[in-house]
Amino acid sequence: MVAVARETRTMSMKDALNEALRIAMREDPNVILLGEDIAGGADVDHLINEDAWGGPMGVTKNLVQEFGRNRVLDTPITEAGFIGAAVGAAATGLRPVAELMYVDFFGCCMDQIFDQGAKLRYMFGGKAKCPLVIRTQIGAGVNAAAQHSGCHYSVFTHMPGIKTVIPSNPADAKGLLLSAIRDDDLVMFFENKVLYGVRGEVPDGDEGIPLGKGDIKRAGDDVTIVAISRMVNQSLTAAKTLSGEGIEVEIIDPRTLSPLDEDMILSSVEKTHRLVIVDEDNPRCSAAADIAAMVADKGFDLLDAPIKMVTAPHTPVPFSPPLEQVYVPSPEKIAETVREIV
Amino acid sequence: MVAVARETRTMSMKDALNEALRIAMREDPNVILLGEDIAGGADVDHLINEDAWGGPMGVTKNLVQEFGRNRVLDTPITEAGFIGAAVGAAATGLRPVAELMYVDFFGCCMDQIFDQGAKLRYMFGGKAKCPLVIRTQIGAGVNAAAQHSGCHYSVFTHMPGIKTVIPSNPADAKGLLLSAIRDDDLVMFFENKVLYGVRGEVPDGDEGIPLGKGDIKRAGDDVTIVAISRMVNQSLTAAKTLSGEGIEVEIIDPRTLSPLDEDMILSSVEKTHRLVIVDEDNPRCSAAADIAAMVADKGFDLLDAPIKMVTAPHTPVPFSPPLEQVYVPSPEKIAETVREIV
Amino acid sequence: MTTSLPDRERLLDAYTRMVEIRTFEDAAGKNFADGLVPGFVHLYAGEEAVAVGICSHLTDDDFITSTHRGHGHCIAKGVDIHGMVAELMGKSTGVCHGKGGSMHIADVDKGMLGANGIVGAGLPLACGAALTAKIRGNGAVSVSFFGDGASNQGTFHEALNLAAIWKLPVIFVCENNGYAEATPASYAVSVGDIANRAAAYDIPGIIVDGLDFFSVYEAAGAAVDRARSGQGPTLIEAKTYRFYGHFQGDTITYRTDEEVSRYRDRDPITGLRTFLVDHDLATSGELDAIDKKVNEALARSWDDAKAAPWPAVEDALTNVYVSY
Amino acid sequence: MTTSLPDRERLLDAYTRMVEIRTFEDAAGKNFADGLVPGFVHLYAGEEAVAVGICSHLTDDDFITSTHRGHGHCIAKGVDIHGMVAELMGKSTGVCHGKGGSMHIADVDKGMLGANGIVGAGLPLACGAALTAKIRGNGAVSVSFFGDGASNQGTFHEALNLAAIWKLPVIFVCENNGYAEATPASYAVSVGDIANRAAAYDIPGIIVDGLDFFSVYEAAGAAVDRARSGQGPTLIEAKTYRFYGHFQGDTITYRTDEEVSRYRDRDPITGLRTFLVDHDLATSGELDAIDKKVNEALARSWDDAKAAPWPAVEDALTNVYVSY
Ligand SMILES: Cc1ncc(C[n+]2csc(CCOP(=O)(O)OP(=O)(O)O)c2C)c(N)n1
Ligand SMILES: Cc1ncc(C[n+]2csc(CCOP(=O)(O)OP(=O)(O)O)c2C)c(N)n1
Ligand SMILES: [Mg+2]
Ligand SMILES: [Mg+2]
Repeated sequence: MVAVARETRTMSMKDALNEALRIAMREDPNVILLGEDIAGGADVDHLINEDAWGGPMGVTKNLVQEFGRNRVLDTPITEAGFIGAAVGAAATGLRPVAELMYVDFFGCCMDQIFDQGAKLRYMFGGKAKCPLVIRTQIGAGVNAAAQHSGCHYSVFTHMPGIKTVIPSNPADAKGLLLSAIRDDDLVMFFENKVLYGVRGEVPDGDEGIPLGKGDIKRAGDDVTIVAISRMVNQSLTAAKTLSGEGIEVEIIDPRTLSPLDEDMILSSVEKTHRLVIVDEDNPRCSAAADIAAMVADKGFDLLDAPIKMVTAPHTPVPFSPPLEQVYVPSPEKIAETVREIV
Repeated sequence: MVAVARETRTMSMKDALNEALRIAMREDPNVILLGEDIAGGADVDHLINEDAWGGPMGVTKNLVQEFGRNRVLDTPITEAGFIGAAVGAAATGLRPVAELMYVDFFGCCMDQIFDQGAKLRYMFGGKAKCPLVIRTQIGAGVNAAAQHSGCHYSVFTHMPGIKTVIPSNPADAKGLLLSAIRDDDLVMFFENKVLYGVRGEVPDGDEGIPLGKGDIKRAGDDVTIVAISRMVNQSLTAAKTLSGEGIEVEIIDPRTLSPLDEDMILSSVEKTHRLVIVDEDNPRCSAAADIAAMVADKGFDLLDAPIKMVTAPHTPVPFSPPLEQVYVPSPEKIAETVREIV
Repeated sequence: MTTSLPDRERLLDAYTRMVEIRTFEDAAGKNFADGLVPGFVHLYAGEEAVAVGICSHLTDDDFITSTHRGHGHCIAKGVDIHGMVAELMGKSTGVCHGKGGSMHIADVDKGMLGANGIVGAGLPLACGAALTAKIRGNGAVSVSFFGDGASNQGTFHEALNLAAIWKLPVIFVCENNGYAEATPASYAVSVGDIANRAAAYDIPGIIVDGLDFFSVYEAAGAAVDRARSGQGPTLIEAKTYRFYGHFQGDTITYRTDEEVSRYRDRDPITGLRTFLVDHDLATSGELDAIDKKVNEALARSWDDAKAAPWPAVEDALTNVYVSY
Repeated sequence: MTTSLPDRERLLDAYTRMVEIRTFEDAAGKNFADGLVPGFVHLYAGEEAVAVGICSHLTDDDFITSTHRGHGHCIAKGVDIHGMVAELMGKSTGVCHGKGGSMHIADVDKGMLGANGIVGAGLPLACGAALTAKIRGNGAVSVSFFGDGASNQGTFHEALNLAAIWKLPVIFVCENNGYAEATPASYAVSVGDIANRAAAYDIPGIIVDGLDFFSVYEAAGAAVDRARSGQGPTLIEAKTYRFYGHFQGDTITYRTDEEVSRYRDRDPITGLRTFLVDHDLATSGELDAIDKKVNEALARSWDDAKAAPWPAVEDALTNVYVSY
């Protein structure tokens, strides 16, 4: 790949996502948005061409102003209904981007996602496609309690026919969302609510980041850390402490879980011979376990130590601040775990 | 544990499950059944005290005759509605056994399962319980195609607050279902449709098999196979071939995935130093990966070879017989995989 | 509102389609019993007037969603019957190359978005197809077929509300055949006429005689016109009956013989045939010739499908994604 | 059917509860702004007459299910307010030991099956509680509170149909406050009066003035009687209004000031107060004394909660299962 210098601007992940949506909607009239209150104020006299909310987290802010209410569609609280409609629209030629406000609501619409959208191409013998992106919010950290703080990307990564994207910073969020929208398959796009406000350098322009390619967020020779979403930041913090102790970790951000950049992970383990996976999701049948299992098979001979996972516990997300604090993998726990295997 | 000789009878898994339901309903009036056509013929004049179907697979056959339509409740096609009602009934004192006809339909009611039933005890600070069993059908093998052949127990094993049970033979099915119904937590009970007709010796009486205890289905010193549900049978077949080649595998049937009998698996690997996991579910974030990851951490030093997984491919279940045939892990593929690591 | 009587050609076409469905289903049932058709089969025989009465108003640009009992909808919408037979058998020549089977027959080019193994799943999908039509302003409509049992699913409610508030060009066609598996609608559906549920969404709800082609045809015409002209969705309840059991193998203890023969006496194909002959639109001989032609073509399809190759085992791994 | 006017004691009790709710909510809003309450808070102020008008007919043996906007339901159903305040703050003394928070306050012993973070999830749960009552034949009823937005969820449809065919002793109370987040009901709900959706299940659908305690109380009495006597479910639509935004922090651009003040002028607490005074059931002074007492008790609760310990970090791992 040729590195091309591109102009960048500093912005939050929320704004980077908003920019990606705007670019995608400008380049293709088939791109539409739908979800609950993604504009807000539908049918309110003084808000005909203006949004009331622009999404509960503001990711879709101001888009109704440019693209109008025919392309930025507020929906009733009807997850199965509007996600199903998005699948039907995708199968008939549009490229919808639906917002599932929190991933925790997947239980209200999972059939339309995994049984309809994700399977139709296969069931129909390749004669259909479902170019649909479902953006959704994940993660603990704001005391949103047990029904608004889950991750659960493992559930979608498990399902054939779905691609899963988990950006960890504004630049990746923009590039990956652009690729997701241009992709012809069903993509679940997981936005960590704690990262919305985190700012970073974001390239101008409309270049996408390919799905299936990880990114080395920090190079190091001693231990490989595969970190997902917000856990990249937690791991970067841990890396500083560890570096002070003479331990240099390499931090891999897979960026997409399905497909997974197995080569990048295995190459790193080939160098470090040690692997820690950091995942905020619940541990059982998780993405962490998935990556561990992959390396325990394909990279077994490269390993000099047990594969360690730092994850949330096997519990729902507690509300109380000190409990939520111990629920989320901390830099301290990550550092401690790395120390165990060096 | 003291081994007590018990009388047994030969029966199919279907009949063993039916017997467990009957015993549980006799011993506790709070046990009720609900689901689609679990009796069948509700409101039909000539079927007031008789069932039309007794369940699509006949598991609940004849129960309405003994317990009446107040305890064997046919439901409309309303998975979220009746599973949710079962959660509400469980939280208020009943011990419902709900039938979700195929696990593939979980997308229609997952919120009520994982977000309500599974979380309420935790969210309410321990002041409630949800003694609910959801029986459901899994597995390929009868050309039921992409929406009636999945496994997906990994999705439920992932979720805190749920226990997952996956019996592989009639005796286990009976004993585990009895324990599941007597258990105070939400239990997902996965019945492999291909095993319904398989017969075996089933102990008389009402003894349960504890949840969380695996079972060694075949002893052997060379390789540990952890096999789930129908894969136990496939592995037993493979074991015969392998034994002829001088390879003695130990086959562990975990019987429940959450909780998982880690000790039994680790003890076996301590002896064999080799592990193969056989799982009919899709591979990503699967139970196979979960078990592999557990051993790659806690049993790393015991291992002499990569951990291998034999699973379905990352595809929906194809309809056509020759395609479905290659979809399901075969004894040949299991044997081949075992050979790779000895 | 009345729609004018279809012309002779369209009527003969409708008759042909209905005979095709019946012939297809009778053979599917027989061949299933003979072990030639793997998996499940849910037969549409008896309900032909509904699919054909509705689809007579549609073109390839219009979309339909269907159900587990989908063969009739597929044929009415113009999916290749030859390929359907092969699909039932799981052969590589099937419309889905054998990967879908009876419950997943589809042909998006023909506007057929799939039979569906999930009860109630088609209604939101049809809203989506209608949304595409609305956004493109191309005048296309979509139709969702579903059963009395499906009318109790949450997706029914969500889809009808969504279609109503967005004035989507969609027609919801409830095929009330009195039963969902072994459960009578009188037990599971809390309201006498499912059409009355339309009031909950402030849209028209129409009851038609699903055994009478003309009754369906007329109501469908009005609903399609309404949809095409931007006036929004309609719910049509077609009172119908399935001549066979829920699936092949069903012992059907929940219906009486009297009930079955009462409906069989009102066979929709016989009804249309009588009308055509009585109104001098066709002679018995002409109609017999159609029957014969359909029969022969289908017999050939079965023969071809039997002789056709299975899919290659590598095909199990393809078509999961467009790119991965 | 009319229910006789509640006696003085019950009316004063209702008044007290309504004041408790309002005082709780005003303080919750303020303390949220001050950073004392983590997470989300959705205030019930303005809707007090609904929760209290309904729950006045219930005992601890009856169950309710609630919503994200659940404080009012909890208080009306008798959940310990002191413990609720601590729960909002996430303290160990909270009714859920700090593990649930505002959106998950529950007390099964009080018949309170939980606030709920999932819109529409409570309706099936209430059917389940009603099923327990029906099977035990103990005469208990259950009530599900939900919003106008929730009335578009599939669970609404499934639960009402299920309750209707099983004649469950359940009352579905739709709190139509005109908005779901920033989306007006006039846009998202396809029918003018949500009560009319009852016809789709052949059950009574009643509209009440949700700002008037007596309007709610009377309809609830009839519905509860109906349920207790085995006649099945009722849908009550209470037209109400939330005085605050959707959640604390909402900029509320979607409502006009005129609209807000129109409703604030009809404050349900003022309404009940005026009635009590006008009918010589209480003096202003007596009511002021109640207000003061409630205020002081709540102020103490906040002080206590501030001083209370956090849960021990080990508690994060308990209460997932009864046994594991
Ligand atoms: C979500 C879901 N629940 C249950 C089933 C099992 N099932 C298949 S067909 C059927 C009955 C459908 O009844 P109806 O909608 O009236 O259609 P009909 O079969 O009468 O055409 C049921 C319960 C399913 N396929 N999907
Ligand atoms: C299944 C689900 N979808 C969306 C949300 C986000 N959400 C929380 S409250 C709310 C609005 C609810 O409106 P309504 O039912 O009218 O109740 P109100 O807030 O007006 O009391 C929404 C969309 C949710 N919590 N759960
Ligand atoms: Mg039916
Ligand atoms: Mg509202």
